[in-house]
Amino acid sequence: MENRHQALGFSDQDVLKMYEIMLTARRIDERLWLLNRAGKIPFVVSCQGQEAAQVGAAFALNREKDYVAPYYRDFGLVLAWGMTVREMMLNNFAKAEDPNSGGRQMPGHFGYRKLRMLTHSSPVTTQNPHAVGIALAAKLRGDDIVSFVTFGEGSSNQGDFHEAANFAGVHKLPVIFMCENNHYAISVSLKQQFACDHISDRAKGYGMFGKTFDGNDPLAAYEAVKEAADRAHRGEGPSLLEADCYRLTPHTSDDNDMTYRTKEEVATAKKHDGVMTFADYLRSLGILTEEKEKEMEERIRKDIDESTDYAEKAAFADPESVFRYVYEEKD
Amino acid sequence: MENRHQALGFSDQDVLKMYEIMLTARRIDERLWLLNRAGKIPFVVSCQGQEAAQVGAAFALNREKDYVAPYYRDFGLVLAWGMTVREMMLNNFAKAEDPNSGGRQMPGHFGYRKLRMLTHSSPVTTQNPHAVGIALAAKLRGDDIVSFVTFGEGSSNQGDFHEAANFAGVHKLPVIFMCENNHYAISVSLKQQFACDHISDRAKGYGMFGKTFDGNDPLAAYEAVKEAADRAHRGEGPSLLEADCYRLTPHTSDDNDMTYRTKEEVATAKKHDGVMTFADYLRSLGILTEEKEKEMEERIRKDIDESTDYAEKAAFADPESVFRYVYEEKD
Amino acid sequence: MAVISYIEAITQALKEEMERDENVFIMGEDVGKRGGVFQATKGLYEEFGQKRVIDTPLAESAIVGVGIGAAMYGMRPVAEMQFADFMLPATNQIISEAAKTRYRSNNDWSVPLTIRAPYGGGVHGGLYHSQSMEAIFANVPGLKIVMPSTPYDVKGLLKASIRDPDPVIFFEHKRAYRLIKGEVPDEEYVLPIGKADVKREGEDVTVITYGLAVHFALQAAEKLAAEGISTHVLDLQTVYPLDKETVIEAARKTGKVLLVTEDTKEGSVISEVAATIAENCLFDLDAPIRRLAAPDVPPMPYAAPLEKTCMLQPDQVEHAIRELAEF
Amino acid sequence: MAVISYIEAITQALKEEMERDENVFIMGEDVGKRGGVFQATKGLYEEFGQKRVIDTPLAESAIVGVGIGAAMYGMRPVAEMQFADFMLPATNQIISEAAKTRYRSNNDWSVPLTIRAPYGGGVHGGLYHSQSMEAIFANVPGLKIVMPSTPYDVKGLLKASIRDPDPVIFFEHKRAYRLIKGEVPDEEYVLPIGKADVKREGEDVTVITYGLAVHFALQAAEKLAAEGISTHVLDLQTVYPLDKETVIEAARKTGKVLLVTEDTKEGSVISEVAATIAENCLFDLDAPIRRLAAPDVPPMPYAAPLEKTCMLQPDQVEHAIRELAEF
Ligand SMILES: Cc1ncc(C[n+]2csc(CCOP(=O)(O)OP(=O)(O)O)c2C)c(N)n1
Ligand SMILES: Cc1ncc(C[n+]2csc(CCOP(=O)(O)OP(=O)(O)O)c2C)c(N)n1
Ligand SMILES: [Mg+2]
Ligand SMILES: [Mg+2]
Repeated sequence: MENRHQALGFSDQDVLKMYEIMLTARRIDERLWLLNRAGKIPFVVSCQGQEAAQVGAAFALNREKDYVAPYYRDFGLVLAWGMTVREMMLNNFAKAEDPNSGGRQMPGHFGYRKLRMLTHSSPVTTQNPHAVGIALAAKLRGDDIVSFVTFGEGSSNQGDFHEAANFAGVHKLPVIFMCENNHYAISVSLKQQFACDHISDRAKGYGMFGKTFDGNDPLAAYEAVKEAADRAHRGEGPSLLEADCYRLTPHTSDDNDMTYRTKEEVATAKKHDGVMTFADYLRSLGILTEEKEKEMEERIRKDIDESTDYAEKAAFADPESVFRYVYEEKD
Repeated sequence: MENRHQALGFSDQDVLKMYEIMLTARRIDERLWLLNRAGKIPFVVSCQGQEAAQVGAAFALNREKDYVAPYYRDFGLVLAWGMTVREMMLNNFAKAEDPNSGGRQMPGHFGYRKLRMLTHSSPVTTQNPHAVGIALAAKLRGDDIVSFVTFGEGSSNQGDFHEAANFAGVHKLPVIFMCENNHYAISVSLKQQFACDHISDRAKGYGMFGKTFDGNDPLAAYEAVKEAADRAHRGEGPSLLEADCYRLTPHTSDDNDMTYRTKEEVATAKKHDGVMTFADYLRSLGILTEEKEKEMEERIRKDIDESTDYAEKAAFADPESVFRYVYEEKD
Repeated sequence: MAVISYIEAITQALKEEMERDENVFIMGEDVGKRGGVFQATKGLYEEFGQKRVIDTPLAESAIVGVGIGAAMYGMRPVAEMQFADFMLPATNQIISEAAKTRYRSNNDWSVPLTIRAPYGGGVHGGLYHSQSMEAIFANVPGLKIVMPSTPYDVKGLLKASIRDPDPVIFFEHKRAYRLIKGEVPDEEYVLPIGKADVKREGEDVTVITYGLAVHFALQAAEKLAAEGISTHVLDLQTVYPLDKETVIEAARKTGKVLLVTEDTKEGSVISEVAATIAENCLFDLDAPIRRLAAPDVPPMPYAAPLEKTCMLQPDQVEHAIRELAEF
Repeated sequence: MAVISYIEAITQALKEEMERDENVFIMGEDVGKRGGVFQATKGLYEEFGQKRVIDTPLAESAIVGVGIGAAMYGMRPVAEMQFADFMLPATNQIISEAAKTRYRSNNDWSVPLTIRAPYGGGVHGGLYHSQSMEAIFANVPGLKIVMPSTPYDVKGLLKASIRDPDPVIFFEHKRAYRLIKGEVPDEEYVLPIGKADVKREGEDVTVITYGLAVHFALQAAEKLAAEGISTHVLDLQTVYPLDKETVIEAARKTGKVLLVTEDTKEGSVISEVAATIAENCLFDLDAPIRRLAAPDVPPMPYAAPLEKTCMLQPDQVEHAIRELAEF
């Protein structure tokens, strides 16, 4: 295969790191399903099939300065953004130390102020106007940052998407809307969700830049998000990007996807799985050697093992704590 | 001038009728301002500058079968659709006999079941999903009708527009969305409302047909709506049309538009006023003779005079009637 | 009489109404092939096809708004909100449109729309899959809000809602879906909207509540009967507009009133019940009106021990009845 | 002390807070050049420029949602809803997002956002420019709802709202805008959110109300004083969460309580006030709690005689106090 990352300014080290984060997201996800089947955690929501887009995107942003509003599948994004495996596990076990919500919210509802990561809720799409508000505030203050927000293609049909995109367009705000189109909104297939060819076709209606890219390719994600970020920094306003992915798992651990799609369809999609194809790419260039791969897998497994252990043993929040933080408390 | 209406299948009689409705709308509107200045009615909302698009559109639809969901400026549309001048005046005087709401709603909040005209409320854009629901129901029943809905360009930035358009696109429903872009949402100018070139640019994002036309030209409106209606009847789904107009009056009688736009701007727009330019067209072709024009003006004035008189003298609804029709009442 | 679950009662009601009236159709997220995320519409897509069981885009305001339009055309849409929490994007369509259409058109247009929505906690649903949403809508003339407690009531009231000429919000307790079972007649029946139902006659203490808490009250009453405390249990069934007469009568009967809701306390529908009693039969009371509700914090955290602190517990009801009896 | 109108108090509060803190900015429909459709933001665009007085697209959910994001960044946005009736498209952002952000993030993020909204009837606004919207939000932990009655309170409480670290809905009575005038100190002051205020001391009857009705109560009290009836008037000011202590104290003081709201009766915020009293000081009452409110029909028709039937009238308040006094 041709080396594509060099032209993008990435060293071999960089892309290995990129891959490692994708793989970590995948391995965490796989572990969560095991823990769920073993009755240790009641609920899983997955990232599988979307890691490439998430991690590629993160690498195109300034992870020391920019703001992110991730959605519940963004394991790859939040890991790249600085959340630790231990924190991910604390989140999934809903323990007091979970930095996202201390066990108050369901898993995958990310939020971490230290990392400039907005707090996410369950009603979909509400994060879009928030990300626009971040960009507006930054512009008012004169801060040169980008506000990055993700959401599913189903969610792009909510009014809040439209209103947020339009607002960002009018004020030419440095926002990047990245739709992770995984072909399903729970059981609802693309044809029943929208009639346009691409979600990015909507960009024109907001006077913004739009682009659809291969969501299985982290380098394509990087390129698209980089272009959007550069535009944002140049004052050229928001972008609407669409990562074409596929949801490899059921919607959540409560779902049975075989009621609405076939094994064959999923099997076909798996052939394009970004974690696998990116590994192939790295192998073919001799960057991911067998040894390195083994090392990496081991490092990840160890981290997940220890983190799981830690999270499982960690304490739940004190039941009396439910009365706290409805409003600000002056200690 | 070239005869443009013949090619569209219109007789001279037809276009005279078209003009008469436009003129009636205009003359009613002018009368309302006088009544308001005289302290006889507390509130006016105007159609001035949008009559051409409204009446041209109505002529492209089946006024015996199709459904309309008009908005508050649609004097031309509702008159073409069968509302009488007397009913318009009863509406503006808010009298018991007003078929729209019996004086319960503000003027311009149209609705008349006999005419298949949906009831309109004040929160903008809510009529869009209703029109889609009409089309969905008709499709389920196998009725070959078109559902026609109008709204301002400001309103096209509400979530309900997006959700309704998307729903119509997915189900390929016979809905025509006609945005009457009059360049202002109260005081907010186009630049502060959206960043796209045309509201019809949004059509692509819903997989539907889109077109912007000269809203001062009733024949252009006719053509666009006819094309959309034909598509709808052929099962080709919804359309998003945009009438490029200009709001010639302040937003309402409560507004002072000189706080946010100039006399010069309004004066320039008046040069393209559809009522005037269409009259010129008809005159230049010898269709609107001086005599006919005089006759027409007189007929209209008489109707408005009598209707005003009638409406002014008509009774308000019984105060006790406010308790009625919260829910269905058996007999 | 067959014994069925709360959710089976929903499915049966939908099926029977769809068979009875071809104007009835279902729309919502995942209601088709998936049969709904809770399986309330299970089998209906197969029986009635995709024209009458419509999977919609993820857009609640459109689901309700399109439903309103279809209802205006003469259909009888049943719109499913996947979780009651997710009705909020549709608030404007519900309050500004559905509720006011008849009134504003002076009886010209009407909206016979049913909005089904699973509500309630205790299912590890966290902040956005556990809420009670009724209070938000229970001050909007033009709406009716039905919240049944048993499979029998569910079936009869859902059928009534679908046949109702005006918009009805039909809240289903999601924890009751599989937990609560009960007898349902084989023959067709419909129950009246707007009526509270005495679920148990008693002399010492009156409990007024609705939804899952009715069962908590009945269990407590059973237990307390052994101690010689006789409990009267009134199930509101329709929480808006309230069946004031029956409420007043139930309060008068014992003079000691316990009001129970799973919702947070301040501004809940039991506040209205309390106000109605305080206004109409204050001097018949032998004890202050007592309200039992969730704490005034956003309901409810996900982690099990936190959820438990926020979710109404059966022993709280028992305890409160006993206290009132001893007052 | 200068005498200013209710709406001038709003403009002054906004101006002073914008001068004091550069993080404060205004966003809404027509707030810029137009100065707001009621002129509440008059002159601010000219003084602070278009960066701090932002005309937004016609999209309430975005106005609130973008405001939330800006607040999270550390700004102090003041979002104007053109009419309270038009808040409904933003309900999801208000209830799911603004109200729950601090709680769901375990105190990590917060939303210091002020939402201003003109409410109330009697202005020939018809069904959608007259409503009282507080009850819809007055059961949502995480929100504070302020509804002041006088220019003094408006100014002090709006400044407090802008400085508050959590979201505040600030309802302004649109009929009070130019009707109500009052003294306001020259020096800067801020009033506490969450406190009810005794507007008149009295011994015979307690009136608890808020907004424009406070003035109706005060006028009635003045008149009735001549008849020897002494009226205690409590202005809630913050209708959620309620200042329970002060409410209970005021009820106890006279033992006869009249609750007044302009909102429709069933499910209004005075229902919660009644419930609180019935729960806490039932035996201190010498008369049933009396509620005076608008009829339970969609408020309120446009035609003058119809509007009048629905709008709370001062003489109704007077009449109700007299009846209670004579009870
Ligand atoms: C407003 C709202 N309605 C319904 C739901 C229930 N729900 C959760 S996820 C989901 C599907 C989301 O689809 P999409 O946006 O494509 O994201 P994906 O899960 O496919 O990544 C639905 C309907 C919700 N969370 N919020
Ligand atoms: C949801 C909502 N928000 C605000 C308003 C107040 N309002 C009435 S008309 C209007 C401007 C509408 O602009 P546009 O849609 O362009 O229609 P136009 O009046 O220009 O014809 C506004 C903001 C409203 N009616 N509804
Ligand atoms: Mg998806
Ligand atoms: Mg306009």
